[in-house]
This record gives sequence, structure tokens and C-alpha cells, in this order.
Amino acid sequence: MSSQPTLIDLSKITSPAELRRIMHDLAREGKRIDGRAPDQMRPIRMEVGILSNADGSALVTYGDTVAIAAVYGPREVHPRHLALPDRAILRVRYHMTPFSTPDERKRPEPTRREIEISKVIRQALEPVVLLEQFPRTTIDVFIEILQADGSTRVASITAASLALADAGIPMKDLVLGVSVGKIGDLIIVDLNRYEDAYGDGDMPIAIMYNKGLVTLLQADGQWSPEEIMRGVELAYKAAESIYRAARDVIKSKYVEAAKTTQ
Amino acid sequence: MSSQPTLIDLSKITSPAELRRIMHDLAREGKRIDGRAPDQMRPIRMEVGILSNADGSALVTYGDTVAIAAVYGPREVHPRHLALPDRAILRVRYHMTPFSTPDERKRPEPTRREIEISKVIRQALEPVVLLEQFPRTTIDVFIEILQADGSTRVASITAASLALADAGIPMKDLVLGVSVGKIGDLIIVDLNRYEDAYGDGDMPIAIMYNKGLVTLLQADGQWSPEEIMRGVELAYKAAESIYRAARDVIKSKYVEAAKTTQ
Amino acid sequence: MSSQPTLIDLSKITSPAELRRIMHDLAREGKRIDGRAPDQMRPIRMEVGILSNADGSALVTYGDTVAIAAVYGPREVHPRHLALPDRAILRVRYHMTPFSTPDERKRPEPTRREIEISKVIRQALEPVVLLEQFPRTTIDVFIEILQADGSTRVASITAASLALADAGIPMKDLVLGVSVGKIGDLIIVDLNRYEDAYGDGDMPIAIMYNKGLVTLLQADGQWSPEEIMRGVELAYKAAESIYRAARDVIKSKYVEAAKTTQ
Amino acid sequence: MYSVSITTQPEILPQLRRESLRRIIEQGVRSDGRGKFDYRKIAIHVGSVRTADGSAIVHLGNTKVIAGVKVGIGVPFPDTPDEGALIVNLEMPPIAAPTIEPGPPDENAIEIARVVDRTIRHSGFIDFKSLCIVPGKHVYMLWVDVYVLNHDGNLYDAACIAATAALASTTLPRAVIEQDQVRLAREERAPLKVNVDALPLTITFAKVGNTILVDPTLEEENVCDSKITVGVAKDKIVAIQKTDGALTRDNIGQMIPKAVELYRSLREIVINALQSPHRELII
Amino acid sequence: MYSVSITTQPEILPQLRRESLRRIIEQGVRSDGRGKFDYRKIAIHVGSVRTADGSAIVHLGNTKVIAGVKVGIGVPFPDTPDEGALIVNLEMPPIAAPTIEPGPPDENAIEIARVVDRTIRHSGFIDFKSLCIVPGKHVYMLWVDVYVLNHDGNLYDAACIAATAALASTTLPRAVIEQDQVRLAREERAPLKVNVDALPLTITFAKVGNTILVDPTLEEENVCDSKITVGVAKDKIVAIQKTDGALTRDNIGQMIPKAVELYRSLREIVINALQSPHRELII
Amino acid sequence: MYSVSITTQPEILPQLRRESLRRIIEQGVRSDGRGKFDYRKIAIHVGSVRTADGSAIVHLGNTKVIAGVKVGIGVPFPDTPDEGALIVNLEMPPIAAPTIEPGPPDENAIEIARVVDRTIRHSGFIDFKSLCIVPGKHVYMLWVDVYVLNHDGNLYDAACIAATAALASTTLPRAVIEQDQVRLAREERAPLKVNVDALPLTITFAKVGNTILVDPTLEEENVCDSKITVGVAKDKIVAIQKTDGALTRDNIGQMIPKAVELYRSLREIVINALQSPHRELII
Repeated sequence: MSSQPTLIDLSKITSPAELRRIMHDLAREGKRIDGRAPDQMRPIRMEVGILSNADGSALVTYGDTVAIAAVYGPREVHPRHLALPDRAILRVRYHMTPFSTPDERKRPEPTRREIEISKVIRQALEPVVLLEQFPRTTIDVFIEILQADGSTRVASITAASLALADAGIPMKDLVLGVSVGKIGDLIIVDLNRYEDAYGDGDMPIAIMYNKGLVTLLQADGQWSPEEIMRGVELAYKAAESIYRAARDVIKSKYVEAAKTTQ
Repeated sequence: MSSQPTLIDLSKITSPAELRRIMHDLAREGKRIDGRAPDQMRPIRMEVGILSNADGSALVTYGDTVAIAAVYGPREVHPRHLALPDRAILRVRYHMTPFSTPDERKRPEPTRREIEISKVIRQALEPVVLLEQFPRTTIDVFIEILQADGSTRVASITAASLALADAGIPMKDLVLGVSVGKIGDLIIVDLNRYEDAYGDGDMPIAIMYNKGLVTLLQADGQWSPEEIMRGVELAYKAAESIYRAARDVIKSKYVEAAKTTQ
Repeated sequence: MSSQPTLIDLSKITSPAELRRIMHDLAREGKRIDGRAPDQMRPIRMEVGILSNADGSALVTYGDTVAIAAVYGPREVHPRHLALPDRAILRVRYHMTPFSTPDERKRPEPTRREIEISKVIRQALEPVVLLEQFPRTTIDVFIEILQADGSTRVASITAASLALADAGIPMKDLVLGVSVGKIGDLIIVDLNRYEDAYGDGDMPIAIMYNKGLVTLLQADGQWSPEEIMRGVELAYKAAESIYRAARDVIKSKYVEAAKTTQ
Repeated sequence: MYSVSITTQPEILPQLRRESLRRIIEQGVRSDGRGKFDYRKIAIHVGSVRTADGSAIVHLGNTKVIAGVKVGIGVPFPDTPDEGALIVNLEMPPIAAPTIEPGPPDENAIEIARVVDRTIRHSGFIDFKSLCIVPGKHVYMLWVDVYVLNHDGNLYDAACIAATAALASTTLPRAVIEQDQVRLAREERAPLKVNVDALPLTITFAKVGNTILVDPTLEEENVCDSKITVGVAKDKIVAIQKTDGALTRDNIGQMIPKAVELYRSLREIVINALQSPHRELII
Repeated sequence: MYSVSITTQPEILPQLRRESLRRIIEQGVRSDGRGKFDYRKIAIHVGSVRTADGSAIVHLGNTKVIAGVKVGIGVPFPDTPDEGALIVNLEMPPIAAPTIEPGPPDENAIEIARVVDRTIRHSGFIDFKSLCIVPGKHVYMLWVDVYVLNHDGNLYDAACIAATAALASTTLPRAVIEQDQVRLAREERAPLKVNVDALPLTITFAKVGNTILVDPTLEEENVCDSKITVGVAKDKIVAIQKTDGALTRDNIGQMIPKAVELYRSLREIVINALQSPHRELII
Repeated sequence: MYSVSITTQPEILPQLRRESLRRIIEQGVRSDGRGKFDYRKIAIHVGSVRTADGSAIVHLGNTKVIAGVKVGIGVPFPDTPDEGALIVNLEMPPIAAPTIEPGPPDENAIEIARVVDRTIRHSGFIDFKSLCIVPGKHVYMLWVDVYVLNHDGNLYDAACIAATAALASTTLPRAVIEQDQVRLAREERAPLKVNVDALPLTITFAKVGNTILVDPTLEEENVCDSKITVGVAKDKIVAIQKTDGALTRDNIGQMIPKAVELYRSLREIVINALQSPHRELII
């Protein structure tokens, strides 16, 4: 279950520069520091219904990245003037716990990064939730990162989708998140924290699986236009396996539910 | 009127460790650094009606600890959604002025300690105020500590009770505050700042005098269960003298009032 | 157009003390470091209608001090309970951009100084705006200082007056701002930053031109009562030239407007 | 509201429902079948948060909390130049209950954090002097962050178990002194020394009419008259916090020894959990 | 509201009551029987707050304020490396009036604090160079906190008297330099040197119609057209702050010399109070 | 609202007006007569803010922004001890549009600032190592503050042009090292070295139905289905930020190369402006 690097012993690496060099040397051979293939996701774990108070909840892990999401709603909006007459609003909060990062404690107050990510996650979910069905209400999606090992925002999107499904919120599609990255010329999926910190580019993507639409797309680093398109293709491919896992978890929950109500 | 220690000359003490040692040596003989008996309160001063704008007000000093309380209400609640349909709400604020402590200036912004104390004082007062008589209103109790020499929260409770009485707010009983402490094996009442800082335990208590109920009870330090109970007994005993002083102040205020209206 | 000092070469001055000394030596001869006469304003520039979204806007420069003002309203008040039943409220914000001062970046959060100045500017404008004509609404005046070289609050008042006129808000009079200062015994108008920092007194004034009333008056430093009155006289005199410039700008705007509507 | 404590109704229960709940409890019956002095099922997973220097996930019935410890470097307080520092923070994120809005800790969260802090601080569980690096200059700071994941009552005891267990599982990175600077070498670690004998725990009682219960659920908290939390370490009372309502002298006389008694079995459960650290993060 | 200054109605008085109050004042009659240029009864208790390094409690009629000085250590500003610092803060806690909600100082509190600060700063009352400990490194900081206890108008003058008197009663703890650190030995003290000749005070006028009054009560402030505060030290004007309304040139010409005249008698009262420090804390 | 992102309606347009606007755009017609891939008229005034160390005022049609650079001194991040820092902040003061209330940057302002920051940071435009003064101790900090003066859509591109041009016009004051302190001698200056070849710019597209446009006006932003910003430097993509809506794979495949193409002509315009600094401050 651990995604600890297996190809190299990180404890023997003395500087970021050395790690960066090793990562790039491996990349030239199409390899990654944790032994994965370029298009290989880390082990994924998914659970739904983990929190009894929430209307829906989910835990999603991508390797050592752990995200939990809780959904409350549709429910009344406070203060009222935020409500929209023709549809529900979506309220999204992405937050990292102080102990979720290696090294120093992260302060619990929201950072500018968390504020931006809360917004892009909201905009990744809005296209699928049937907000028009619940005018004047709010549907709240709250996410906590318990462990951060790269790809936290995309794991959060997958967790949010599962929690929305668990809450029975009607959706057009499932949105799944995956990150794509770049080390030298090698395009990879599902970055861990080292690939995120010392790679040459990061591109988080969220995909509406059935419609094939992209609802989150960000990038930084340096990419040629052609690399961007290759990265997008890799993301679509990775979304397949995430989708299957998500579908199975939701299905078994419903089967479970059906059994208990019989 | 001064509660300056009389048994020892504090200015000759060079370290906290030495003070702690002297305090414990004295305690073994049943003595305290300011010469009081273990069950002896410092001089108490009580005044009501000191602030003309407030509906009720009081000043209470326990030795060099000075608390003033002002009561406003019952009055309208802002914002309205905080109002309760079946009773008044109580709003309580305990605050220390920046110049109320020895050594450094205290910043005026509320600390976590002040937020906690505001809450426990509110919960010490709620059981006696007849909130049901004033639905949809608020009764506000604001406390400022002008000098802090230990036992500030319990002096505040006594001041709040007097201010509520001064405001004519109907109450089931008078709540009186007293602190109990522990130096070695010696259980004492009405801690001053040295006994608070260098003693082995602190237990602030608020007592509804007539009903004999405890409405505030906190403790820290290290106590045996039996010491806790001894401390509670001492608090009940001390509450007697505080009650008599409070009753006299309220009575003379009413007599005064009666005289002027004649 | 530049108000760079012309009498002395500032880059050769090695200390504030030296600058102060030179400034005072010059003042004894009735001279100022930038070569102006004591009662001489720096070059003034005024423009209106510079921002298309605002209902009214203006740019005013006094030498190197640049203030822009935007007016929105009369419009609805949020939150509603701030509205007044018998007149409009005025909301004023004076703010300095982080790059408007020499030396260090100013943090964008409002300082105590900016909060005070926002208030005195509001109170300088309230006497002229016909607030009674727009009950339950707000008229908003927002000011940004883009460059600060002394006299920013009084330049802001002139800019606000122009923006209010540009917005077509009915006013009893035009309010014009001018600063008066003191170097040794010399009373001067329109302080630049050096005269503000190293002079002996600063007195910002706002004058309702036609009625001759003072709607802003502040002072610091050390003034004899007689010097104060001399300073007030100088301000009235300086207001003349500011008024003429302001009137011309407003007039030509209306002529312009008339032309385009023909 | 800027530092004013305000009367709130914990949850609007219909009067009838409220009365019937109270009546049942006063007959000694709890809706989950427990006896008055029984705790709910407790599960404690220690050490499963890999990014933390110490951690614990605690289930107390449906109440779920997670505590993580982060070790930092700081300057000691002037009056204790040779002692490290403990900072306990508790957050109630909006995932935990429908009534919680996002925001900084409110008075309830602050109160719980401070009572847990006092309970640990006065217990002798942590030897603060062992956290000194350079006297008067550099000490270890232990940041304990407790997050409530699901709120079904008795956050005090769950939070205190989580904080205590997280501290017991903490390892201290080696402090490397370079000139006048100190940095942490996070790959070299030694366990934080704790005195397991003096394991600090709180025991929380609710009073409904004349009935006293331990470990109240959220429903029980919503209908109770009074609530009291007692911090215990070994055979000592190290903290008390009465929250709502009023207590008689007899109530106190009954609860204090009861707390010490219940402490013993709770301590067993925690110590057992400490002996089997958990690798997988289970919520 | 984030740093926007908003028109407020100080108090909603019925129009009739307002008009009748104004009419009476314009006839030169004040509801408490004072003459136009009379101050209310002033009581000043200096030095009664034992935990402060300097203090004063001031009653100006029913207006009551308390000021406390705390001495600290700080780093000087780069452009005045050999001068200490003065920081004046004014708080209006909700005990002071029914209209005040708890919160950080609003624009009114900030404005008063800044005017009092400027009045003291420019008066020459404090020799800032005498507050230098190590040039460029360590200086004394004088924190003056003024708390309004009961608000019945003219907070400016009450706050300025309190701040000035508190400073005049201040003693400086000895600064002990140890290596590169400075600490205060609070048991060894010397008086803060102040120039009593240049005692800084403000004189506040209100204008109702064509009538000008000094020391307005809250009721008078609520009906006045304009208000102006003049800071005076010796025979100099050291601060002016017009708040509401508009003034004629003649108004200014009348008030400035009047302020200097009234200053003299107010100064007497303050100096007398400074000579009899008060041991008991009386509100 | 404490860090919660909330669905908002950008502006309430009547449904009919909205539909008609969309229909016209889908027919390839823009209300200002531009072609789909035309930018509005761009004016760039560089260096006219005298108090700033670098500045630019940018007009993009009726959108107006001003950027000012202030150079400061700071401590480097531990993992890049020999690199200076860039901090981009964007403010939307209430002068910019009727919908803006005064307050700290909201999620929209933060998002734009962060995308502009990433675009500049990854472009290679700034050599961060050239900003080192004393490795591990003192580095230059470049504070870029962008203020929106009038909001008529496409704040991303206007802000990025302004930030980039302001940096290109920046001069660094000489750093004077005195003992362990560093101060800036603001009268002695050298230009900040920038790599103009890798000039960082963003290109923003809006999608309305199946139509893709560049440089949307506020009206177009209010009716569009989706929006994407692409940061380009030389021939590389250095940032992407999709905001509203959903995109097909084909949309992405179309916009990425289009962004690189449009970048080239936009870069020309900016470079021309850099060559003629402006002395007078024109809004």
C-alpha cells in the first residue's frame, strides 16, 4: 500500500539538487523514483459513507495523499442574499490540516493557495451538479487533506465526486481528478511530492468521464504545446482506471444499501 | 486596604524559585506570604451604580484585584437571528485592560484565555437569571479588569451579580465567586497572583448562595479527590462573607433609592 | 510639470538634519527648497471622466502628488440597516497604493492614518452634498493615491469634489483642499513631502469656495494663534486658483458633453 | 461576534421529543443501551499519519477525531528558559456536523483545546525540560492539532485521548545547532519521552435531572442540564471544567471519585492502543 | 466595513426634542446650568492603578475615562535612532454606552487617539531623547491605553487629560543591558521626565447655530452643527481637529484664542491633581 | 465568508438580453466590431509612477490597470538560499466597478495574482539568482502590486502585461551591507536584468457556445460558458488556468497553439512600449 519510493533510497540523498539530478537521469530511461511506469497511478483507495453526520462523505487516497470530503445539502443558504433564484449555489472549501505536510506545521488559517484551489475545485464540480433542481439552496462540499504527497487537489475532486454521489445529489456525470507532470521530456501521471517539487511542469486535470469534458485545467512549468496535448491524453487514459474504481465503490454502496433495506 | 504581602519583603526575593520555596515553607506552617489565614479572604470592596449610562453597574475588589461590570438590557438583539423565541440570551464579555497586569502591556485584543473565561462566566450566570421572562431580548454583561492580582474571574462573577441586581434584572439567587488554591498540602481561598503563579493548584468556584449550587467550577494543578472536596467546602464557607457584603451593598442602594424617591 | 526641487540638489544632501537646516535657512529668506514663493501652489492638473465604470471620476495632481477619485451613486445601501430614512449616507475611502510612497512598499491594508483621513474627508464633503435629496441611498467616494508627495488628503478632497460634479451629484458648493505649513516663521501653502516631514507645522484645510466655510481643518506642529490665522488666510487665497482650475475643467466637460449630444 | 460569549440553543429539539428523551434517561436507559457509566466503543489508531511527527485517530462511538503532532523550534518563555512548549489547538471543520460553519475556532473549540492542554500540562506526562535544546534560546515546540471529523458528543474525552495518544507516538527530529541557528534533521529521530504512568485523560459527565451519565452522545448533550469534565492523571485530579448548568455539592462528591475510577479502565484501553501502532490511515 | 467611513446619525432624537434643545442652547442656556465657556466638574485621580507604570482616572461630569501607561522596550525608528516612542490607543468598551458594540477601535476611537497623540507629541512635554537606551538599538516605548468607562460627551478633552496626567505620573523601570538584550528591572524606577510647563491639553468646542460652547455633553454633541478640538501646550497651538459640520473664518478666529485662554485654567486643575497622587482606585 | 468558494452570478442580465448577446457572438460578431482573435486597443505607459521602482499603466480597451514595483530586502527561502523573491499582489479597489466592495483581495483577485505570478516565475524572464545579496541571508524582494482602476473584462491579460512591463522598467537600488544589516541606497540604481526574449504574457480566451474568442470584454465574460487563460513565454506554455465551464479536448487543442500565435504579436506591442518610457502619469 505504501508509495514510498522503491527505486532509490531517499534517506541517502543529501540535497534537493541531487534528487533533481537523479530524477532526471531516471526520466531519460523512462523511469520514476518510485518505480512506476510514466502512465501508472499510485495505488488508489476509495471509501464512501465514512462520516455519519454528513449527507455524503468519501475518503480517497492516491498513494500517500489522503483526502476526505463531506457533502451537506441541498440546504438553506445563510446569509440569504447569497441564494440564487434559479438554482442551488455550490460552496466548496479545500483545506489542509496542519500535520498533512512533511517538515513544518502548516498554519490552520487558509492560505492564498487554498483559496485558489477551493475556487478551481468548485468550478470543476459546477458543470456536473444539477444545480437547477434545487433553487435557493446550497450544496456544500468540504474537503480536508490529511496527508499530502502530491496531487492533493485532484484527489480532492475525486473525493468530492464520490461524496456528492454518496449524498444522492443528482449529477450529469462523474468528475475525476488526475495530475500530469513533466520530468525532462518524460510526461507522467499522478505526481508524488518529489515529482511535484523537482519536476519541470505540473498540470492538474479534472475530467467528466462520460462526456469527455475537462472541468479543471491548470498548468505551470515549461511545456511545449505538443507536450500539453500529450499530457491531456495521458490524463484521459488515467481517468479510466479512476472511474472504474469510483463506479465500483458507488455501486457496492448501493448494493449494500439495497441489502440492508430488504 | 493594601493586600501587599506583609510577612515577607517581596522586593528582596531574587527568583521565582526562591519565592516558590518560601511560599511552600510558610504553607507547611499553615501560613501565607501576605499573612492571611488559609481560609481568609483579602479585603473586599463593593460599589454599585458607578456608571451612569449602564442599566446596572458594580465595582468589586478582592485585595488588589479590581473588576468593574456593566449590565445593559433586556434590550433588542442585533443581529436578530441570534434571538431565542422563548427566553433572553445572555451576552458576556470578560476583558483585561492592557495596564491591568504587572510586567508587560497586555494587548487589547481578546486572548484565548479571555474568550474561555467569558464563556464560563456566562455559564456561571445563566442558571440564576430569569431569562424566560424576556424572550427575544439580550441581557449584556460587560466586565473590565482594571487591576489583576489573582482571582479575576471570580471577582468578575461577583461584580456581574451586583451589576445585574443593580439593573433590576430578576434573579433566582445571587452568584458569588471565590477561588480556592493549594500550596503543598495547604488548601487556601482567594489566591493572589503569587499564589496563583507559584502554587500547586487553582480552583475557581461560583456558588448560588441560597440554593447552594455550583455554577462555575474549574481546576488545574494536581489535587487528590479529597483535596478537591476540602476546597469546595472552603469555597462555600468563603461565599458566606462575600454574600453578606453583597447583600448589604444592594440593600443600602435600595434604601438610598427609597430615600431619594420619598 | 515636475515639482522636483530646483533650488537645491537633493541628491547631495546626506542627512535629514542637513535638509532641515537648509530648509530653515532658505525660509529665513522667504524661500522654499523647490524655488516656489511661500504662497505658490505647485502645478495643478485636473481631469474628469477618466474611468468609464464610475458614475463620476477625476484625477487631480498637486505637483507630484496624484489622487484619483471615483463616485458611485446614489445607489442602494448594503447592508440595509446602514441607510438613513431622511437622507443619503456618504461613504468615503481614502487609500494609498503600495507604490505611492518613496522608500518602502506600503502594505495595502488600511492604516490608522488612512482610517482617520477617510473620516475627515467624509466630513469635509458632507456639508456640500445635498444628501436630503436621496434618502435611503448611498453616495460612495473612493480615492486612491497613486503618488504621494505631500498634501495627499487635500488633493483627494479636490479630486472628490470634481468626481462628485462629474457624477452630476447636486452640491451646494465646491469644496477645495489645500495644505498650509510652517517652516520657522515662514507660512507656506501646498507642502511637498520634504516640507511636510521637516517643517514645523502642517495644517490641511478644505474650503467651500462660494460660502467661504471651512469643512476640513486639522493642524499639528507648533503654531501661535496668530500664525494659525495667517495660515487660514493663505489657504483662502490658494483656494481661488484651485477653484478656477476646477471650474474650468467642469465647464469644459459640460461644453464637451453638450457638443456630443448636439 | 468579537469576543462576546452568547447563549445558544445547541439544537432546536421539539419540546415533546426533548421531554421524552429526558424521561427515558432519568429512568437510567440510554438510547444505545449503555449503562450510565459505560463508555461507547473506543477505537484508537496511533501513528498512521505519515506526515505527522505523532498522530492518533480516535473513534468514540460515532464521534471521530484526528490529532497530529508537529515538532518545531521556538524560543522559551523568559520564566522557564529550560523548558519546551506545548500548544494544543482544536478545530471543528464544517465536515464534522451540519451546524458548523467554516471559521476560526469558536469559544467551544477554544475551551476544549484549553482544557485538554491543562490536563496534559499538569499531569507530568511530558517532561518539559527534556524539550530544551539550548537554555534560554532554543527549545522544541510540540504543536498538537486536533481536528473533529464527526461530532456525536463528548468531544472533550475524544480530543484528550487523541492528543495524549498522538504525543505518546511522537518522535523528535534531531536538533542540529549551526552557529546561532537551529534546524531539525527530520530523518534522524528519537521517541518523545512520556510518563505513561501519568497518562492524562478527561472523563466527561452529563447530568439529566438527577441522573449522572458518562460519555454523553450529542443527543444527550442537547438535553442535559449540566456537564462536567474531569482531567485525571494517575490518581490525581489535574483539571476540572464545568460547562452548562449547576451542580450540587453531592454531584461533585460523586463525580470526582467516579472519574478516577473510570480513568483506570480508559487508561488501559489507550495503553493497549499505544502498543500496536497502525500503518494504514483508517477514518 | 473595511476602512470605509460612513455617515451615521449619532443618536435618533425626535425632531421636536432636537429643535427645542437647539433653541435653548442658542439662547445661551445649558441644561446643566453652565455658562458657554465653563467646563463641567473635573476630578482627576493620578497613580491609583498599581499594575500600571503611570495612570489617571478622569471624571469630566459624567464622562469617565481611565488611562494607564505601560513601559516597554523597542527598536527605534530608523530616522530617529536616539528617540523613544509614544503609542496612544483609545478603546471604547461596551460598558461605556448603550450604543457601543464590542470590537476593535472604530474610526472615532482611532481619531481621538491620534489627535491626543499629536497633541502630546508636538507639545514638548516628553523629551523623546531621554527615552533612548542604546542609540539605534533599544529605546523605551510608552504605551498609553485610554479606556472610556462612561461616555457623556467630550471624550477628546477627558482622554487628553487622562493621557497627560498618566504620563506625568509615570515611572520608568531601569533598563538592564545584558549582552545584546535589554530587560526591564521593574522594581527599580525613576520618574519619567516631563515638561509640565508645556502640559498638553485639548479644548473642545461645539457650535449650535451661532452659539459656541466648550466641553459639550453627549446631548449637546448630538444636536450640534459642528465640533472642533484644539490642542494647546503653553501658548502654542499644537493640534487642531475639526470633526462635523462647517466653520466660518470668524469661528476659527474666535475659538483659537479662546482655547489658549481656557487652557490656562484647565492646566491649573491638572497640575494640582498631579501633586496629590491617589492610592485608592475610585471609579 | 472564511475561505469558502461560492457560486456567484457575475451579473444579473435579463435572460433575453443574455440570449441575444450569445446569439450574436456565436455568429462571429462582437459588439465592438473586433474579429474573434483580435485584441482591443492596447496602450502601455511604462515608468510614469515616480515613487515606484518600476511601473506600468495598461489600457486594454476600457480595462485600465496600474502596476507598481517596490524593491525590498528579505531573507531567502531555506531551499533557495541564493535566490531573490517575487511577490505578485492584485487588488480590485471599489473604484474599478460598481459591483466591488472595499475589502482584502477575494478569490478572484487572488487567483489572477497567482496565475500572473506563475506565468512570470516559470518564464525565465527574471534571473532570481541575480537578486541575491548575501547567500542565505539577504536577497532582493520584488513586490509587484497591480491595481485595477476600471474593469471591462480580461483582467488576466491586462494585469500580466502591466506586471511584466513594470518589472522590465524596474531599477534596483544598490544594497549597502553594514555589519549584519542591509539597507537600500535608493539614489544609486541599476536596471533589473530581465530576459526580454522570454517576456511572460497571458492570452485569455472565452467560449460562447462553440465560438472561441480572445480578450473578452466584461459583457462577453458575463455571457460566456467557459474561460481559459494561457501563460506563454517565447514558444513555451508556462501556465494554464481554466476558470468557468467545461472544455472539450478539441477546444484545448485549438487554443494552445492559438495562444502561442497571439503571444507573438502581443509581445511586439509590449516590447515597443518598453522602449519609450513615459514621464507623465496618464490614466
